[in-house]
Formats: sequence, C-alpha cells, structure tokens
Amino acid sequence: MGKFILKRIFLETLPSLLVIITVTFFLIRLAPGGPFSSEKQISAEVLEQLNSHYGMDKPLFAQYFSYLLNICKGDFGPSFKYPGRTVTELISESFPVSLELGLYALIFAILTGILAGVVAALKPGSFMDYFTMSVSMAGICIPAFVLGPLLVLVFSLKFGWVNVSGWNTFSDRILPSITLGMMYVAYIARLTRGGMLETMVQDFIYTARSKGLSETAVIFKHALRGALLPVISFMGPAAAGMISGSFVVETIFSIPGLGRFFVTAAFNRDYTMILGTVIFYAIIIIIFNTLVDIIQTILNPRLRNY
Amino acid sequence: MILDVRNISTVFHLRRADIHAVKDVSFQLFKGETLGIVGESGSGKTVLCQSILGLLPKPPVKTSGHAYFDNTDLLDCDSKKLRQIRGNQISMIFQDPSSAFNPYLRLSEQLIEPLISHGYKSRKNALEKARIILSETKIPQPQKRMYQYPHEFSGGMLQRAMIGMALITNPRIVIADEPTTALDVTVQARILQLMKRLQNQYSLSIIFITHNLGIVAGFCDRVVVMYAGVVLETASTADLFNHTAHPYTKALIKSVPSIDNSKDSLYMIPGMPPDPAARLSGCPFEPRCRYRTDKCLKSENRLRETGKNHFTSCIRVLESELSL
Amino acid sequence: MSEKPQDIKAIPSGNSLWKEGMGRFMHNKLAIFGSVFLFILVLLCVLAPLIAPYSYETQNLSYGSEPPGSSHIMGTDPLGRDLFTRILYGGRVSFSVGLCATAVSVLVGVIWGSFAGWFGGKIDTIMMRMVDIAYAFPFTIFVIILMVFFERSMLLLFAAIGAVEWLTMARIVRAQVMSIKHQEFIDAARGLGLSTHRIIFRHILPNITGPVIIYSTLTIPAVMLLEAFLSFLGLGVQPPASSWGILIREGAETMEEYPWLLVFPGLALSLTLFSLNFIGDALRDALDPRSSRE
Amino acid sequence: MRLTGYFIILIGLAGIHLSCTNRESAVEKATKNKILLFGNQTEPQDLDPHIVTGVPEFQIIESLLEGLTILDPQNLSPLPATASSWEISDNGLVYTFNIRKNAKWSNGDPVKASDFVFSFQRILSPALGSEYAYMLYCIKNAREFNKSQIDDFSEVGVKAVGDSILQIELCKPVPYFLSLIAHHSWYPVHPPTILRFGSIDTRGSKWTRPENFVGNGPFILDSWDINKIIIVKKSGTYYDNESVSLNGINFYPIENNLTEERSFRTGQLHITSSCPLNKIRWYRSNQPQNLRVDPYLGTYYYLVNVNNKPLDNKNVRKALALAIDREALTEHVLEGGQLPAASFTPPNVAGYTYGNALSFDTTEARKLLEEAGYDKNNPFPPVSLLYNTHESHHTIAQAIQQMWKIYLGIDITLINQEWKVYLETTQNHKYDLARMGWISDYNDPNSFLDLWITDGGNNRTGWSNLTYDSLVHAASLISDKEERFRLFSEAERILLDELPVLPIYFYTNVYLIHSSVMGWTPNILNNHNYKFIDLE
Repeated sequence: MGKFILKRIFLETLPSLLVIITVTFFLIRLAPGGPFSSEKQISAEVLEQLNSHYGMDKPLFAQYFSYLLNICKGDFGPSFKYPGRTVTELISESFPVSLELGLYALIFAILTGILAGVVAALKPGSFMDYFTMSVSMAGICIPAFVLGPLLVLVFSLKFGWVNVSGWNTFSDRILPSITLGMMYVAYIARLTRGGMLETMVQDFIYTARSKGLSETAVIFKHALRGALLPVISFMGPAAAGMISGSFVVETIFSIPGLGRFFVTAAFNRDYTMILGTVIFYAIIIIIFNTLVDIIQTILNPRLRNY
Repeated sequence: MILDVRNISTVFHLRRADIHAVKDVSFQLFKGETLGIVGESGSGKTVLCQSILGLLPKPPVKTSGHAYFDNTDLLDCDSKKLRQIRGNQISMIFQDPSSAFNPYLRLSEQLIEPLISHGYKSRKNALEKARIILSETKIPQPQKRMYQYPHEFSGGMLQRAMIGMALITNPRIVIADEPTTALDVTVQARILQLMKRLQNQYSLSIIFITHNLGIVAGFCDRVVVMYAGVVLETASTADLFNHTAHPYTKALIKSVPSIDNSKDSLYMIPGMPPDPAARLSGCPFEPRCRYRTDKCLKSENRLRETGKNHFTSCIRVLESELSL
Repeated sequence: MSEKPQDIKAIPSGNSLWKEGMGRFMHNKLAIFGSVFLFILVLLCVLAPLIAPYSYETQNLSYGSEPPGSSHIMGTDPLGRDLFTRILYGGRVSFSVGLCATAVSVLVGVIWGSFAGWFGGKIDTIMMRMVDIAYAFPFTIFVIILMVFFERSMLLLFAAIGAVEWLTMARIVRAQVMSIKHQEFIDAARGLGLSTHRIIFRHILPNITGPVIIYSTLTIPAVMLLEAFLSFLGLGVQPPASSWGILIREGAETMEEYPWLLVFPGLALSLTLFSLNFIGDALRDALDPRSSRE
Repeated sequence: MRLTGYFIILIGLAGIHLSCTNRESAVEKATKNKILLFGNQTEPQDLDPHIVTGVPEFQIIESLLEGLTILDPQNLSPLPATASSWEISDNGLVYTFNIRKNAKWSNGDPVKASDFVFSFQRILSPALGSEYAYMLYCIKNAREFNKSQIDDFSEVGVKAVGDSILQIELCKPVPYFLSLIAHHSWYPVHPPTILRFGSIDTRGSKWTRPENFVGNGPFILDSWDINKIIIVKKSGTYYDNESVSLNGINFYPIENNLTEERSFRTGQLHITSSCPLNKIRWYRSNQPQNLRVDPYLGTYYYLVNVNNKPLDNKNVRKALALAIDREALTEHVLEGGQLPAASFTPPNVAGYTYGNALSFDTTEARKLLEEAGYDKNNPFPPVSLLYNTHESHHTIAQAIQQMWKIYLGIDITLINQEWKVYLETTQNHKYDLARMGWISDYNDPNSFLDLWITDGGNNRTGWSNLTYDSLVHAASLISDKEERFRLFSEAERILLDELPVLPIYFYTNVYLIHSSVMGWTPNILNNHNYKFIDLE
C-alpha cells in the first residue's frame, strides 16, 4: 500500500500539479482586464508603479519561473485584491471553515444518501421507494441558492431556532451543511439504490440468508459492500468539492470560507489568488481521488492484483 | 424421523403469470439418512428446499403446507425462530461455489459468520473452529488459506470450504443443492467421499438434490423423483433401480449412458418438459409417457404405496396394469 | 447442411434482449407516465411560438409581478412579462442544453472511463491524472475566456458544460469496468480473439448501464442549473430570452414577495427530473440482462 | 423502519432544544452595550487610507483615523477636527491650519503637523501607486511629484511650522478645498508605525493589522477576521472622547444583500449597506420607520460612443434620450425612490441645480429620428447596449430596450459582460452604448462636469468640445460661487445639447436602519461620522 501511495505522489501528482500551474498561469493572462482595471480610470504612472510592485512588468516567462521558484519556497505571493494579505494567509485562515462545513455536509450526505438508497432498494416499486427517492432527488432540482434561503425562512425567520447568517455558534453550522450536502444526497441515494438492486440478486445473498443472518446483517454486511462501488468513485470528487467550500452556500450564509475565493478571485483577476486556490484545490482533488482508489482496492480485493 | 414435509406447494406470483413451481409435495427425512431428490432442471427441486428454509423473497412467492422439524412447523413460525434454525440446525450447500461466496469478504470472515450470528461469543475460538473444519475438509494449509479471498481459490477448494461452512455449527440436516455439478468428475468423487465421512462423523442427515442418477445410486439411501413440481415416486435406492414403479423413472434410468451396453444412439425422452405456468390436470408426465392412456389424464397423481415404503403416483402401476 | 436459406428466416428469431426489454419498459406504469409527460412538455416548448398567449418579451411595466390570475395564468415577472410564455421559451433552451451537454458528457465520459478502466497500468494512470487536472481547472476563468474569444453561441455553451461534466462519469465508468474486467465472459470474449474495441462496446458497456444511466439522468438538471450560472456570466442566453435556470435564479431572489416566480419554473424542472428518473430506472431494468431472470 | 424512526425522533429533540433557548436579539443586547452592528457589504481590501478606494473601506477607516476637517452630517459643511482652526490667505491659495493641542495618536503620541506632511508625501510618492493621489493635485507641485517629474518633496507646497502649524499652498484656488480634505486620501498616518513595517512607500505592509494599527480617530482597531467581522473599540486617547457615545462598532462583510436584509429582520444588524430592490415595497408598507431612502450624489447614465455610426448624429442621440420613460423606470422597475434624471448633475449639488433639460417626448423623438434619415425604407442599423453583470442593470437594460422598440421601432441587442471584461471593452471604445454610473467623492458640480473634458481620464465617449473644456476650466479657477455656477450651467447646456451621455436617473442610497440608532442624519455623500451616533 505504501508503495502505491508513494508512486502516486511522486510519479503522478507532481507532474499533474506542474501542468495545472503552467496552463492556469498562462490562461488567466488571456482573460481581458487586469487586477487593477477599475471604474475610475487610473493614471498611467500609477498603473506602471503597481505593475512593477507586483513584478508584472517583467516578461511573462520570467514571471512564470520566479513564481515557480516562490512556490517551492512556499510563498504563493501577495494577493492583488487584498494588498495587506498573502495568498497563503488568506487560504490558511479560511480553509478550516470550509473544511468543517464540508465535513458536516459530507457526513449528512453520506448518512442520508445511503439510508435512503437502502430503504428504497429494499422494496423496489413500493411507496417507500418512491417517497425516499423523490425526497432525495429534491436535492438536485432545488439548487443551493433556493434551498438555503428556504431553510432560513422556515428555521430562522419563522421558528427563530438558528441565526440567519454568521459562523459562530454550533447552530450556525446546521443549515449551511444541510444546504451543501443536500445536492449530493440525491446522487448517493440513486447510486446506492442502483447498486443495491444489482447486488441483492446475487447468489451470495442467498448463502448469507441460509446462514441464518438477520436481514439487516445481510444488507449492511454483505449487500452494501458491493453496492457502494459506484458511489465511492463518485464520492472522491464530490467530497473534494464539498471540503473546498461552495461559493453559493458561503455567500448565502455569509460564512468566511474558501469557496468564495474561487469565484471572486477570477472576477478580480487576482492572479496569485487564482493560482493559489487552483493549486490548493488540485492537491485536495488528487488526495481524495487517491483515497477513493485505495478504498476501492480495500473494498474490492479483485482490483488488488495489479 | 427428523423432518416431515407435508403437501408443500409454492407459487411465484409474477406479472406475466402465476408459476406453480412446487405442487403438493410431501416427504420424510430420517436421522442419519441421505435422501436424494432427483429430477430434470426446472422440476422444482431447488425451489422446494428453498421454500422449506424460507429463503425465497416473500412478495412474489407464496408457500403453503407444513414442514415439521422436531415439532416446529418451519413454514409458519416467526422469522426470528426460523432464523435460529437456519444455518444452525439446517444449513445449505449451493451449486456454484464461485458465486456463492461474497467476493469482497475474506473466507475466514464468511466461515465464522454462522457461529457469530448464532450467539458464539469469542471470535478467536470461532476462527479456531473454522481452521479445524477447513483442515477436516482437506484444504491444504488452512491457517494461511483461510485469510485469502474467494477468487484466490479453485472451484473444488471453494466447494470444500462451502461444505466446511455448512458444518461449522454442526447442524442436524444439510441440504446440498447439486454440490458437485459445477465440479469435474475426479473432484466430484472426492467431495462425495468427504461428505460421506463427515455424515458418519457428525451423524448428519443430508438432502442431496441432483439430476445425476449415478450419484444417487452410489450415495443416497432413499430417493424422491420429482417432475414439473410433483413427486412421481419415492423409494429406497435399491427398490428404485431394481423394480421401478413409474415410467418417468424408468425412462430416466434408461437415458443414463453406461459403458456396458454399447448401443450407438442414446435414448432420449421425447418432447419438452411442460411450461410451469400451465395448470395441469392428471399425470404431468402423461404427454411424454410411452404407456399413457386416457386414464392418466384423469389421475389426481396422489402417492400411494406399491411396496414396502415404495410410493408411486402412476395409476396404471398402482392398478398393476403395468409392470416395468 | 441440408436446410435451404429461407428456412433460417422461418425460425422465429429469439426473443432478443432488446425486444424483451422494451416489453418490460412498456409494462412499467411510471416510465410510461414519465415519457408521456416529457413528450408533452417538449412538444409545448417546441410549439411555443404558436400557443404562447403573449410574446416572451413584451413588457407591461404597470403590471409588474402580478400573481397568477385570469389574464396571466402563471403571473408576470417584475417587468410585466407573462411567466408561462417565458417558461415555454425557456424550456427550449434548457432542454437543448440539458440533453446535448449531458449527451456530450456521457459519450466522452463513458469512452474515456472504459478505455482507462480496460487498459489499466500506465495508460490508465495517464488518463486518470488528466481527469484530475481537468477537475482542478478554474472553471470561472475558463468560461470568461471562452466568452471573450469566441462568438456567443449555444455550441460554446454546450462545450463549456460538456468540458466539465464528463469527469465524474469517467471515474464511475472506470471503476465499473475494472470490477467487470475479471469476469469469465470477458475472458471468453478475449479467447475468441475479438478486438479490444469490440469487447468494450459489445460486452463491457452493456453490463455497466446501471450507474451510467442513473448518473446521466441526474446530470441533466444539474447541467440546466449550471447554464444559469453561465448565463449570469454572460456566456449563456442573452436577455430578453431566458431559460429555466435563469427563471429559477431570478425567482429565488424574490422568493418571499412573489413565490410563483420560483414555484412554476422550479416545478417544471423537478417534474422533468422525476420523469427522467422514472424513464432511467425503467430503461436500466429493461436493458440490464441480469434482471431479466426475474 | 426502526432506523427512520430514530432519525425523526432525533430531529424533533434537536428542534425543541434549540427553540427553548429564547434569547433577546443581538441588536437589543448590542444597544444596551452601545455597540453598533453595521452591515458593511464586502471584505475591505485593506485599512490603509492611502491605498483603498471603495466605500466599505472608507466606512471603517472613518472610525479609526481623522483628517484636518470632518463634514457636518446635516449640511456637509467642513467642521474643525484635528485642526482646531484655520486661516485662508486673501488670494485663497495658502491655508494655515492650527493642529489641536490635545490631539493624540492611539499609542499616546501627540499628533504633529509633520505627521500630515509625512502622510501627504506618502500618498503622493509614486512607488505607493495610490489610485487617489490625484485628489491632492491641487497642492503646488503635487502632480509633478506624483508623476516623478520632481523627486524632492520639499518643493511641494506643504510645510510644518513647529509642531502645531500646518501650511498648505495650492497651485490654483479651490473653493471647496475645506470639504475636499475631509476625504480619506488626506488622512494622516502614524509615521513611526509606517516606518516600522517598511519604507514610506511600501505597499501592502503589515501596519494595518489589529496588533499594529495606530490611529487618531475616535475608535481603535480591535480585531479583524477575514470575511467574518471587524471590531473597533472606543479609543481612550481621542481628544473629543466625551461626545463619542458609542463603545464600539462591529463591521459585518455580508456580500449577499438578501442575507443582509434577513439578518436585519431577525435583529442581527442595526444598519445595512443596501436594501434589495424587491424588498423596498414590503418595507415601505410594513416597516416604513426602518426604511431609509436618502438622496445620493450620483448619476446613472448610458455612455454613447460618438464615433460609431449612427450614434455620431446628434439627432439620433437626442431621439434616444427623449424616448426613455424615466418616470415608469423609477416608479415601476426600481421603486427605490430614485429621481428621473432630467440633467447630468444631480439637483442641489452645493447649491447648484441645472433644472430639467430632458423630457419624455416620443413624437419629438420620432421626428428627430426621421430628420436623421432613418425611417421605413432606411432602417436603423444594429446598435448594441453593453452592461456589466448585475441584477438592476439587467432589468433596466431590458426595459429601455423595450421602450426604444415600441416608441422608435428600433431593435438594439443587449450584451452582458463580466465586470473586468466590461471595463476593458469600454476603455477600448469597443461599444455603441454602455451603462455607467458616477458617484462623486466631494460635494461640488466640478466632480460631475470635469468628467467630459477632451480626453479626460473617464471620458470614454470619444466626444470633445473645446468651448465645453474652456468653460469647465474657467469655472475651476474662480472662487466666486455665482460666477462658477453660471459657467457650469453654460457647460452643462452644451453637454445636454450634444448628449455624448444619456442620463437615466439620480442614485438614492436605500438601506435599512433600526429604530434604536440615533443621529444617523441622511446626506447626499452618505457620510456619517460615528462621533454623532448614539443608541437608545
């Protein structure tokens, strides 16, 4: 297993990161409008000063290599939009919030999704099947920017149980994680149900029953393992998406997370911030995809022989 | 007598039609005996045993009748009680070992499961018992092989493990559903020999489902012949072969290829097995029977004794119009 | 062989999986309801210019945000435009975006995933790392650049969405292919000397229809809502035209005061999703050979 | 089914537990402790007065630092602040300020005249790259120093005479100078703190962190969590502490205006930065006392690219302007109390009002269009209207598109571009019509009219009119009010005759305010010094 991870990190991750950085670095220069273009016209001298301060006046390739050098030193450069802050600082201060929100959402999505999937698969075609499926599918067709305000209207404004926005007490975590997790519930429930239906007709289920196992043991010990394969490969990118924060949920509940920077950095043409967030997200995606591959080999021994 | 099955019938309520897989079957199983259930594929022999253990999914399937196993009727006791018996008192061996084991779990995990689920407390002892049972079923280095996965075993080896799994809780009855069909002949013999030895060692009674008369002759004490969900004849093995009491059994025996009679062409029973959905009256074998008369059409094919505990449902034999 | 050619035709062709599948599909009440509903909705949208009571752009400022009433069965938006008409016209955009972009993502994802899953080893690593790279890609910037360099066209919209959506499909397909790769019937096919291409498309793909269909029926609504974000950025639909995604996004802003602006487009999207999923389920049961044993 | 049963009971329990924790709303608690909860729209770029440009940044800096003068919330006239008094020379070129004796920095150092000289040098130093350096160009040689034509700051007309006298020499008379210097670009910074974290012109240094910040305003910076909250506490060293009644202010960077409104409704905010369009009608009927619609010194208009056919024809521009039903727009579409713009400068800008030049006259508009040669057989060529992605621009553009279609029979296409792309397109004149808005920094018509002088920085219309330039230039040299306003109105007449821009409406600042907030008097610069605010 160790060899597998080491191979994955050095032989695969670093080249991928290099490709991402290079492509992004040159691509964002194509987008019109620079970090300093603003409504009030800036004088040429000021623009020139700003460019020299941020090293933008040097030729593009020189900037590229100095940027790579800085990254190796762990310095992701100052943010254009927030001059007093460095990219590393912005990310390290806002990532823990997104991580916490993402984990709550992940747990919520997995528990509800798998439960709904299993319950629906037990009696395909029954009322229970359609009820759980339609509730879980609500997550897909009610987008976050509708579900969030809806939950707030009911639980904060009507019942007054939780605050409308902010990220202080534990109760501030409930609505945002449900909003963030709800969309993935639909995917997980549907995939689990599909997997369960396929596995429940296998022979080894009859063997398990013939051994006198209780129905729940048959489902959760035997059927679920096989059924979760498609779900797990879906969970890799989904979990990475949740952990790195969501622009919509964070703006609706005004949560100081990282998701916000992914989109605003692009709007502000905050080049260093864009690169910082892209690299950060690339690392998370690769970590989670590796995790998923490992879990898949654990779950499915047949994959182990390569 | 350890198991008394009385007029079980099982119907599959499917969308297209109701399929009567088992129609009013009764038989007895005595302690330490090996009862063979013989019939072509689709004759309902597997469904019969699965219905007894309640393994078939309830909604589409409906089973009626009784199956008394030391004075509890398996067919109408609550699922909790049935579960205590399944795997503990009565266990099953399936036909295709490669698909009967959960591909994602280690063998050891699946072996000790029957013990744990029936209240066996310590895992360590259970694993030890699993190792012993594996060595008894002649699997080399059981200690190492136990922790491997099903796809790392050959068919024969897996079937041995299956047998081990069935016996680990030393049940009183083992239902073997064509355990050797998926194996090649040499392994088949060794598996049957192993089952014989374990049967004597643990005084098991075995229900052996097969379509291979050769195995029945060599292995079973008594035989039940099934055709299209109905029992046509029940007899001890010797009586069955020497003085057969049903044309279908006669035809089955004739179609077994044997080295001594070197006739060139093989005997084939004409026609096709009946469509299970069709509601049949009279003797089900009538359309394909060489000795059929219109009487057979009206017979309510009830088993009646024609010799010392030798039963048949063929009216013509019963009225000794026919001797085979 | 003594039989003359035409005799072969006489023998009734086996009850091919496809025919049996369709038979079972027809039996599934919900699938029928789903496909009928979808058919009607698509028909309505296509015939929008003929049947729409108002033009989708005529405004009536004094009648802004009227609740559903006699004149406007679904009420009006803040600029006094008939919501029912805009939903019909919006449906045309959303359906084309939903179906085409999903088709692109399914096509590319399935092919990419199956090849990666089948070959394994080095090829699989390279292909999967490219997927990781594509995941990390800054989508917002990519869209802005697309918008600036190319004319604003629907094709561009499909390309942008397609370029993002196929990634997870590829991962799911790869996992499925790898778990099926070892089964006997694949070795048998290989034994027959079939080309890789043939094995994958004739033998492997039909066996992984389950997750593929499920995931693609879920991609369609997700893609429709992604289109709203792109239109917000200026890439998608230009006003005064609109799409369901945009209508829902605008409706969400005024959820409390004018709930019908959110409810009706939301309903259109959810009913489409439900019927798609019923059809998807029925399709999967129909196509899945194993479930024919029932 | 047991599992789902447990699930439901669990939720029920959580609900009961949360609902029984009844607590007074955040606003009531804050009012008791005299802490103002302020919705500040976005995360500030930085808290350095010489670098930032946005309103959210200004709202915070205004509590931490104080310039020579502050504006009277009622009539926006300059009041003595760090400068206790001042004398103006006869020719109006030399201003001498007396720095208040007891003015102190938050670390106890006295505020000296040299601090101001240092600060002006800092903002004017080219390396800092300050976008607001041009605000100080009225000082002698300031422009030259900022454009690094001269590098010895002593030549710039700013001198400290001893610790408490500051002398500023202007290059031309500026009648509104005393209200100009209330702008944050003129704020002093604490020289030792700046030099501790870099040189005088280091950009993005750490001096604005809570642990390092030193200011001379009524409040001190207590804590700053990115995208979460900025807390300022009452300063002990402020010279006028008695009249400051607030104990602290919490600034919440809530970007989504709907979330901000909801937070206000559940009592989490005293004041919001804006109010969503669609909520105005609700507040106007249900809670009128919480809704504030203050006039705001700004105009919303469409730029016209005068070089593109057919917009190079004056009659076409006039026709387009006359065919916009501004009343319907402001009344039905915006509903924010905005005033229809009949001229370019808003009414009553420091006493100057141009009056109504543009009316809604479709017959005249159609006549002008025909005169310009466009009718049935010579259809109007395609024209595009560009705007940046924002909720209200989107709605207004569609409304006007519809008006021009009905009243003039011309079809224009709408192009919606992301903010930076939009700026680039307008700067390169690659548009026909483009949405633009201008909010003035100081209370004087000059801020509106000097936009359109030939190749002025913000003049992206390509329009140039020499008489207009000379009039605006002349008006800026005269200190007599009547004469200046006469010249300005003459210039605006030319502007509204040529119409390189189509004014649409004058901004209003619509926001929500809790009844417990006292002293938040409305004014057109939205300038509310926290000294005058109290909570009941």
